[in-house]
Amino acid sequence: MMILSYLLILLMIIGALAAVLFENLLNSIISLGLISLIAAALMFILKAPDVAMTEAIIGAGLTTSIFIFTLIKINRGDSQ
Amino acid sequence: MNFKRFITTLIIYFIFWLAYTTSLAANEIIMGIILSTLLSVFTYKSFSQKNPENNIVVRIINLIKYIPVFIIEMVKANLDVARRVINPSLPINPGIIKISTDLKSDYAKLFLANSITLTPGTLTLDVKDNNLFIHWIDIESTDKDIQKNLISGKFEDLLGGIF
Amino acid sequence: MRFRDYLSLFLVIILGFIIFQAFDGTIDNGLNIKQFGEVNLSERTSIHYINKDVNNESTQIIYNESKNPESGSANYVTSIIANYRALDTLGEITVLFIAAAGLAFVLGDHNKNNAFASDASFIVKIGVKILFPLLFLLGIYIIIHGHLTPGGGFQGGAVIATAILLKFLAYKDYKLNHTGLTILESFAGISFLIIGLIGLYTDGSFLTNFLANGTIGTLFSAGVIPIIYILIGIKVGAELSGIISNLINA
Amino acid sequence: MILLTTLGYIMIILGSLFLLLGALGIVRMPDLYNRIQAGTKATTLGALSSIIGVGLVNPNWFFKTLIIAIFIVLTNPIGSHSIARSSYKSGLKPELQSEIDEYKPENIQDERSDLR
Repeated sequence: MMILSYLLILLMIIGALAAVLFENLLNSIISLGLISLIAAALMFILKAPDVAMTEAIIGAGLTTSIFIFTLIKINRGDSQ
Repeated sequence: MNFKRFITTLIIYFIFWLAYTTSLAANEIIMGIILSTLLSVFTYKSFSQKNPENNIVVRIINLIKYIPVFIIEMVKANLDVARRVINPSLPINPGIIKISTDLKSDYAKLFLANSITLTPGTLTLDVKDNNLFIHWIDIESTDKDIQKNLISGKFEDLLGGIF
Repeated sequence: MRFRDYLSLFLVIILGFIIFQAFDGTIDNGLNIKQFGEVNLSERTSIHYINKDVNNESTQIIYNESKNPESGSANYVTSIIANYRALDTLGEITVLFIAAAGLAFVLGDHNKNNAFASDASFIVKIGVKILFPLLFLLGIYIIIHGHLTPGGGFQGGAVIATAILLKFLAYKDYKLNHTGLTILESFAGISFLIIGLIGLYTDGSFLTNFLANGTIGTLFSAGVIPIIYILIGIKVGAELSGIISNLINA
Repeated sequence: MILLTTLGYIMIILGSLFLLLGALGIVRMPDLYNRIQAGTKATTLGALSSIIGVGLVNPNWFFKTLIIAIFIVLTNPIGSHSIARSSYKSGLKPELQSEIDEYKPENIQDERSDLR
């Protein structure tokens, strides 16, 4: 279980770096969703299922979509 | 209010509630009945089938027949993927084809599309009216009837019986 | 002024009277809130907690059998969120409410078009038709079983908001009834406060568990905790759906 | 009981094997559509068999895992269809060896305005 946690943390770091380094904002948002998903898995390993559920639903689901809608709005404002 | 559709919806929701709770305590069952009744009052119109062709017994029998067919096809699909991936020469010959379906109801078309996506070598790109556009990994025939038989032949009758 | 304005004025006056009563030092049954420094803290933290005899309590708490244990909730995270630290939770949902209100203030024009130019494809539309009620039921299940299993108001409300997000993704013309959402939200918030005030009057501290706890592990147990969690679920679900609706339809 | 547990572990291992094959397929296939094909089938059966395996190892959870399986079967093909369709509409041409593409004339109307 320890090794799994370390692997997940490594993946999270990679995801965070990707979120910063991507040129396209959409890719960054999807990396953020990935980070939240892995964080949810880590919370579950740490025996906090309540937090894991919240993280999975809000972090990976709602926040990602809200960011994407915001991105749509920003792009629309640019083009006009 | 269509009573039959309402009851069907209620029973489906209640079965889901039982599976969510995995408990047969009286409290849970009472709560489940109350909640599924409330939810079906609001959603039975969009959830349930408008005019199913068969009665409920035939539909359930067809559903029971459909599940093993579906699972066998899914396992076959995975073996197929494995065969193609492991083979060093990567034997694929992809193309996008159009097949027509006789199914009328929306749910039947949805499940047909999903089944096609999960069966060997095919992926539904789009459904328009009575036509399904399918990405086929290895086009075996250009004849419409043979295509239809190969891709959707196994499911059409069963799905037509369910929905 | 319309009738609604009179009604709200009346409600505010009643609420002010209640709060004044609660802070009034002349009521002599021990329920009054004393001035700073005069309070004996060991009487104030939690009555049940203080009265508990730690040394002689050797009875084990058995799931589905023990009656009236301390907080009554089988999921101890819930007992902290909705009982011991319920005031914090009230603050949390207020924060969420302010966030939603700010977003509605900036973007709240519901007459504009959807962010999408057309409906989603046939498969997505019909799939959402099947998935929406099942996800909704899952959200209700998570909310109602907050005191038994992991999850609760926040998680279940978010699941319900996700179901509504699916509807928005699939149908271009889908619109939420914002008046209804506001009513649900206010109802949940006010009921939360009223439950807190009832606790203040009957047991002497805000948001105390004033109902019987019942058998631990059954659906109708843990006194006031499930009621609070259901209200939180309604509020969170309505607020998150409102945020999504504002973002998409603005 | 020991039989169920063994069966469950076998199913979990089989599921991971299918997931591995799917990952291999995603790496080896030439274009997006073929990759989705490999990915969808493998992840669906892989996740299905792992989750039902978990349900068999721990029979209390069996019905809950069954529900998860139903949701996976419903949503996974819808998601892959959505990805494939939107990439076709946004102009990603499939790599076709036999040049059969009967979807082409249909892609004029109802372009969904996605990002940009």
